[in-house]
Amino acid sequence: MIPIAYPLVLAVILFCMGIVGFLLRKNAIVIFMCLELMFNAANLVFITFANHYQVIDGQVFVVFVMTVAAAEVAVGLALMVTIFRTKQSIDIDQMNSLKG
Amino acid sequence: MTTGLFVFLTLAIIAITAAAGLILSRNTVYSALFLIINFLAVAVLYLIMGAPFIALAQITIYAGAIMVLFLFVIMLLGAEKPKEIEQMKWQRPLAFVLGGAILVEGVYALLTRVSITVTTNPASEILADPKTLGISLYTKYSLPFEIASVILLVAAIGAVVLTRMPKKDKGQ
Amino acid sequence: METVQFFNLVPWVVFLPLIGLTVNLLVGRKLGEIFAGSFASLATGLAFVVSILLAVSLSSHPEAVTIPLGDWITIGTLTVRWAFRVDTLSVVMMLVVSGVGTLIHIYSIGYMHNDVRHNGDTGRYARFFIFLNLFIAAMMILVSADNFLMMFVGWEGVGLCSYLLIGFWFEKGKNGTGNAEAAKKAFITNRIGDFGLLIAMFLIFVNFGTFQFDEVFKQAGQVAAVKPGVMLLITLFMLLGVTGKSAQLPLYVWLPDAMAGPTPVSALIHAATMVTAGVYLVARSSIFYALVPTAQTVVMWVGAATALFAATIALGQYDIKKVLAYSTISQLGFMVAAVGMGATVAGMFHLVTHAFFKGLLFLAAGSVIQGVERGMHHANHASHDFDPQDMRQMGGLRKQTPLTFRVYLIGALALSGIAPLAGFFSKDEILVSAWQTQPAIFIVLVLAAFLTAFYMGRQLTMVFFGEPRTEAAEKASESPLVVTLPLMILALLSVLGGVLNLPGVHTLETWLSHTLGEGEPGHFVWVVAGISLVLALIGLGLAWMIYSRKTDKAYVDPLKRALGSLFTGMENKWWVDELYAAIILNPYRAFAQFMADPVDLGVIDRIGGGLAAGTRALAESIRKLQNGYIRSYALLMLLGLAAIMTYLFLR
Amino acid sequence: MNIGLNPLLLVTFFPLVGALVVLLLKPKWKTALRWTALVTSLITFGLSIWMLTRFNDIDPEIQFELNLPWITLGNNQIGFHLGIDGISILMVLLTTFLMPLAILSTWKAVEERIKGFMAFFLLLEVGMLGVFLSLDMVLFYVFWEFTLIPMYFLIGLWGGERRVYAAVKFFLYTMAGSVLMLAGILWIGLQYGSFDLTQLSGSGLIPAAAQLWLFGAFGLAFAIKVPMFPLHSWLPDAHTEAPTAGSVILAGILLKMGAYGFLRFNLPLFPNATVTLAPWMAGLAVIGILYGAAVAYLQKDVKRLVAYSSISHLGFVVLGIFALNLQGLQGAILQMVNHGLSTGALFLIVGMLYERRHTRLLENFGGLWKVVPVLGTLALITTLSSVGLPGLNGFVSEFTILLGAFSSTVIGSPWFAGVATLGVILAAVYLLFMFQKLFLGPVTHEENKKLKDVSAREILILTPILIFAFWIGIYPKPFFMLMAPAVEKLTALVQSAALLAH
Amino acid sequence: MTLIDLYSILPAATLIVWALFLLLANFWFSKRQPVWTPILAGAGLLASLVVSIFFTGKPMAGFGGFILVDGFSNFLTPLFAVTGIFAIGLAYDYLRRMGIQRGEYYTLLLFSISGMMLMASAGDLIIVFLALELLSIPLYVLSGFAHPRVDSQESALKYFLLGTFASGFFLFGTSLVFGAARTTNLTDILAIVSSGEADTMLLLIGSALMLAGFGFKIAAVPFHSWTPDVYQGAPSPVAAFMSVGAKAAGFAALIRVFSMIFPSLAAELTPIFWALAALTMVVGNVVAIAQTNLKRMLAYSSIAHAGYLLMAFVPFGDAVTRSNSVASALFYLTVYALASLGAWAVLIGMEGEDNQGTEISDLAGLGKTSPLSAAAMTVFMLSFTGIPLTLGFWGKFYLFRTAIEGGFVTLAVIGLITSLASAFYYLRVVVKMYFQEGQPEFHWNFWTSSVAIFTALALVVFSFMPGSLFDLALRSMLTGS
Repeated sequence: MIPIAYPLVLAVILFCMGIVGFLLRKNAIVIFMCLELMFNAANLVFITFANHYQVIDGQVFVVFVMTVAAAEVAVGLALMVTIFRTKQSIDIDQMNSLKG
Repeated sequence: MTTGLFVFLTLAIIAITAAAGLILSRNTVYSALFLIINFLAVAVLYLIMGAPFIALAQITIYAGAIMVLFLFVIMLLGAEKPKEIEQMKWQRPLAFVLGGAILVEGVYALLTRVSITVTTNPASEILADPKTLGISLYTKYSLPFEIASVILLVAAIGAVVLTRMPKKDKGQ
Repeated sequence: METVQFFNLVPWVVFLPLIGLTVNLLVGRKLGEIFAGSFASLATGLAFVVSILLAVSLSSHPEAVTIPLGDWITIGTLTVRWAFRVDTLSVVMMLVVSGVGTLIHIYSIGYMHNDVRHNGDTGRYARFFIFLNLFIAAMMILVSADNFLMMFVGWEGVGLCSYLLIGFWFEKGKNGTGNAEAAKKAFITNRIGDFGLLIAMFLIFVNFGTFQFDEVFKQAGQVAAVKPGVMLLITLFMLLGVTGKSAQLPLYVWLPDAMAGPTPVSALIHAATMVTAGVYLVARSSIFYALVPTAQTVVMWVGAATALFAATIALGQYDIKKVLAYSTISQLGFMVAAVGMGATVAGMFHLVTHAFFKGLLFLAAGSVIQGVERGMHHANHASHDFDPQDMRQMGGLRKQTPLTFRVYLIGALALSGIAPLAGFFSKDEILVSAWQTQPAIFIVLVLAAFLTAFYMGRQLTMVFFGEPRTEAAEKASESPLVVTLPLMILALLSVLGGVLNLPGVHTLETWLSHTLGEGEPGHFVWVVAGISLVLALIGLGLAWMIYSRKTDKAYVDPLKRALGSLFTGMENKWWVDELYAAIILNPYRAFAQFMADPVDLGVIDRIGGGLAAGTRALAESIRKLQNGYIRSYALLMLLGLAAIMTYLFLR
Repeated sequence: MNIGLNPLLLVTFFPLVGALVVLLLKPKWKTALRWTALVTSLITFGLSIWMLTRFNDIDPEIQFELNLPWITLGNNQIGFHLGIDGISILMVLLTTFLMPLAILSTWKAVEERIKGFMAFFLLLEVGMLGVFLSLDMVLFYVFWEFTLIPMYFLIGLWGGERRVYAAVKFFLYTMAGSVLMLAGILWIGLQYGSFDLTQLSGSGLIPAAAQLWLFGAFGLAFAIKVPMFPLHSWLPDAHTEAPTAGSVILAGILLKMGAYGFLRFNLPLFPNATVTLAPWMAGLAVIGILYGAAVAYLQKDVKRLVAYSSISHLGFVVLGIFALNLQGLQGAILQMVNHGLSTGALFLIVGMLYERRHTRLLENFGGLWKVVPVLGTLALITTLSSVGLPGLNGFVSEFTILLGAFSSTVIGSPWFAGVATLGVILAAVYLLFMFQKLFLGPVTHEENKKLKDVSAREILILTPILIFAFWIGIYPKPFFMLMAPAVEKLTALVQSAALLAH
Repeated sequence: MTLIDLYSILPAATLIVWALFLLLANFWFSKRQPVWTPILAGAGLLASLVVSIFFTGKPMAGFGGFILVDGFSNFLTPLFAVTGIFAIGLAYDYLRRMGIQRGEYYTLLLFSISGMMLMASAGDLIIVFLALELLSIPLYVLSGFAHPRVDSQESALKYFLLGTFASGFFLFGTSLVFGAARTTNLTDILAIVSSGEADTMLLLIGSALMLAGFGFKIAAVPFHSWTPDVYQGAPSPVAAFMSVGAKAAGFAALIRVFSMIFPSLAAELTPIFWALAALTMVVGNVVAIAQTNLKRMLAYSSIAHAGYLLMAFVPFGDAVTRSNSVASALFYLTVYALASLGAWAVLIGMEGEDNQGTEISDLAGLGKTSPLSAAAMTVFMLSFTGIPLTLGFWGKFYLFRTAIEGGFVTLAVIGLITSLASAFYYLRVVVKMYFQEGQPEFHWNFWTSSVAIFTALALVVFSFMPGSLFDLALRSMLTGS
């Protein structure tokens, strides 16, 4: 069996990679994927602690997270499609007309 | 090094490499594929930690359905590759510094606070059984379940609203 | 009390002029000139009658009487009453003020009739009498006060009247604002003096707990013993007030300019009465001064220096009134020197006689000026910038204005100290005191007396002797009776004034001793009398010799050749005005400007604006963070998170 | 207690009734609007006189007290607590007295949006009266801040060229002061469980250390309002740009709120701090006196000149207050009244000139006494009253203030008063300068030759003020008597509390 | 599911059911009488309001502690319902004028509000998370509702990406808290945390992450940067709704969650909240000064007010101040909601096609052309500033009182000084409306104007008697505190 700290550390690494990816990339879809990575990292923590405490709640939480993630993907991708229609691009750096 | 640890490390390396690939890949489709790999690796970890149902859900819903949706949209939009030229000179270094800071702090906290000697439990019958999960979803978690369903509905409506083409007579 | 006492009438010395001014204020313009003038004169005349009644009452009951009218200010320990003090000193002042005042009122009836026509605004006739009555009232408040604060009210009140009357023709004078400027100068200079008086009063209140004359003077010895420094301060600050009001060095500068007022004003306010208030104040406070020898020294030196200094300037003046003005300053210097030496009675004596002859001189000068003005009107080619007050444009007027000449001569002789006219006796008393106690002062004063005789001789010669130097002078004419009658009365008083305190008789001395305490009566010292008389005669004669032969039209003063640059200094009043402008006026103006613009608008006003601008700049720079890039925003969020976590770790 | 007949309630809120009536009238009924406002303010004045007749002037305590529970917040009761004593009654009378005159002065000057003007004006009166009558700190603060709004609009809508700048500046400066006061109020309320002034005044509850910063918090608000040097820079702009009636009220009453605040709050609540800081406050006051006088001189705009003169005059008030003796305090209160009268009248006169010539620059005038003799005379008297000539109101108060300050043990040095006395000279310098530039000398401008002299209405406006100017100058005793018991109580309170702490 | 369970979610459930019904009804009405959709939506909210007032009065816990009905939620639920009603009032005319009149708008709005209601009574982190998403997802969509319009799209994208980013933080934080406390139930967390069994470090990091998530929702600096852009780009009624509803909900959750964690970690968390509050007040108010667009100004103003609200929560760690802390936050929130909705109402009246008329300078002359709107706007600005005789004063009064009561005098002073700075830009609006000439085009609409006038009246009238509102807020006690 592995020390529970390990998956947690992995989760933190993935989380941080998600964050850094969000900050580095300009492609909206890739950014969105980075967000999924962050969610995934959280899920890993839930599962790890569910295992550690031997309670089901952690797993249930993950189920809901996945559901929500799916919902967000639906909305997010729809948004990107409509944006692509207008701007012919999903480069988020081009979406900076509102500022100040 | 126990087998479990070896497996874990292998999976961890796969997951991290895949994540790195996701971030670094110039091609959006590759990014999506890297993410799927990452999801799969994590799914195996779930399995190890006694959450087979979640692992399966991860594979089917996440790696399967959601990522297919992603790929679908990527294809729809023509797998565009925006030029990744950084206009903001502070963005990258700061992103690494801050991301690194959080990483270091998080790892440090976990390693000092969560004892290394505490290990994961072997898959227990109760937790591993999808039935338990199902029952708790429908009893204790009935309200969140309902809310989640509403969220999905809302997302569906939202997607429709967002993608529906504007009416032709809008200008009048 | 066996005889009838009139003390209760004392408020009327104030109220009568007030009634007079109220009537004129309300209906003066409708009444017509004669009635307005007469009514004002009547008001003052009645005040004079009241003063006489008071004097009569005092003669049988010489102790001071206080007639309270009401409370004025009552705060805690501060109690100030509206009250009138009738004592021999105040009644002397009342008599002078209302007596000379009445005569000048009468004179003004005629004088102002011409003046308002000459200046082209007959509407101001009544206004003149309003101001004049107001002045009498204020002066009466000053002299009849029973405490310092009340006196201060009158003190400032007469200052106001002076301001109003100097600026009576406020649209005339140099550049059209000359008169207004002169008025302002008078008021502000006086205020500087008042500042001193105020501080003196504060010190008095702090140390004596009251403003009441009786109580203050009762405690004076005691306080002087305990706090000699305080007493010195009180007396010196008071002196500042005196120098302002009585036109002493260094604050005399307003008085010559004050000649911008109509001539009766110069006579009444700026020669006979108001300017003597300072002398009165020192006389009133003689107990203080007696206790502080240092202050006494300062006072008498101020007086003596002023006497000599002003006399030198008088030598170089061409304006008939300016000569008299500097002469007034000089004579006031005599009085101040006298009271400074402790010769209070001598000072008061000179004050009274001076009121007679200087009033007379001014009024006569007014008569001369109007005579010349009339001549100017009759002249064929009267130039526009003709100045009817310029002695260089006169000459030989003794023929055109014989009556005026005669009274002027009397006045001038009295002023010069020719026996047995009033001036001789009063000035002699001062000189005697100086002779006996302060030789240095004596020399200065004698010198001043000599110069007095000289410039009066100069003036007489320039105005009345020789041949007319202009057409206007040639065609000048005598004034009407209403103008000359007061002149004659004053001339009579100038002749007989000496009787008041004849050597050996000491009427005034005895009279005042009830208020000022018993002093050593002044002796008649033949040597002094001789010196002063001789010097006066020499002065007059010298002046006549130098000036009588001067007849050319382009007048250059003969002394100029003799004295050279010294005379230029006299002519230019030793540039004192310019000096003050350079060291006080202009610096203050520059300071005010500096405060207004660089400091107030530039610094203080910008504090608020600067804060606003700073905030705005901060806003703009923070706003730059809001660059519209999603990733930047995310970075900012991460920054926040990292900061929080780092804090948690480092804590 | 019969609330309905409480004079304070009637006086304070009667103008509100008028304001409501004004709001109901149509904007085009100009005459009706004017008369409604005038009559309202006159009735308010009448009510305040009626209150005065019932006022017991030998009682140092609060009278006609009205204490209704208003708001409960935790352990804090915020009461609708009104009351009047010898200090505030003069302020109330000054307010109700000046209001009708100010309204009357707008007869010709305000032609546009009369409805709004009158409504704001009457609301302003409610606010000001509330400030003077409140005995609850929160209620006070509410009224205090509320007065900003109508004044802000009065300046901003009916003001001169730079009205917007002036209005905003006025608002922000005043608010800058009062925010810290709010902190102070809240702190006191929390610490001592009460916002009630009558409970806190002189209670000695507040420790000396806390008093210092509380004094600062309250003092800043009041010092800006007064305004004390160097916090005055809102005043010249606000005064200059405000419409005539606004300037009158601003100078006449609003500034008094600051000085009143010192009297009502800083002295009784923080006596130790007051005593400690008195020399500093006096020092600032003296600087203000001289500074205001220096800056006023050479101003080109009459209103600015008068505005700076206010700084100087109010410096006397502050000096008197912090002399902390009877003479100083009573003089200060009387000086508040006098400044209201004199400066109010000066602004009215400037307004009259402005109505005739539409300029306020000194260089455009000159020699007017000849053209408009009656106005000239009235202006002269007003100027002299401002100069502080004995026999007129200004002298009495300035003299007593200086006397008080001179002998004040709290200030500790006669130098303050001595230097302040120089202000007497400087006042003559700038005011006579002003009078000369306006009224003396020759008439240099063609337009000035045919100016009309004062109308009956204008005489009606100025006469009451001048009557009071003479009255106070000649017989100030009734005014001193009115305030004496309250001031004596206040002085005793401050001194005993300060002694207790030593 | 027991009856109590049902009662506990009745207002939210009513809304969800009504929204589903409306979704169907809309197919019917959208073509024929589109006006009925908003009216029905309003009716639904009204029903929910009635329900929230009458049926859930007593404190209770539903669904095994998932839902907490207490004074806190009883205060907020009606507030959300009312906000919704106003939001609908603002929307109808606007959508019609902009040509984006679609019935889904109202459905989504109702869903979002139901999410807010659930948020206010959430008793478990999972409910918090789900409610957060339920309220957010409709808002993402609504931001992009005018979607061919580029700024609307940009707004939606920014809101969506950053919102999800924040959700990620929140979720990770939740997982760590779960790891520390073994449960996600708030009441249990409280018990475990106070017993000291939980790992403090994990808990703290988890809290920090959750705070970042909430910080985003309430627009606290430095998690605020989306606000101005999104408010500007989104359709104005949506922005209005977000500025009130989303913020309130965010606060509700923040208070709920931190009321459990905070007391035992007060020493660690108080300085963080202190700094956040101060920073938010300063940045919000300062940057607002530089704004020329009214929408952006209101956005920054909303950021600034988030700072004030945070200030109320800073002294929560002090047991004595706790009840005031929550009450003053709620009170302030209500006041802010009224003024904000009103201000947006006036702005919506001003707005023309393509964001025309939303510059502050466009307001010039409104005082003359539309005196009532201008007067109402003045009230809102004064209330934002905190000038007496508007409810805004009492809001600040209570707020600063709480801060001072908790001993945070410096923070209160910062708040006071920044509110002085705020006067600067709020006054500018008044200046434009009254003191400058112009001919602004004001689109008068009964519903929009009613919102403005009603809120303005409420702000003024209640300022005379804030006592009852204080009481109401004070009674809004949280379960467990």
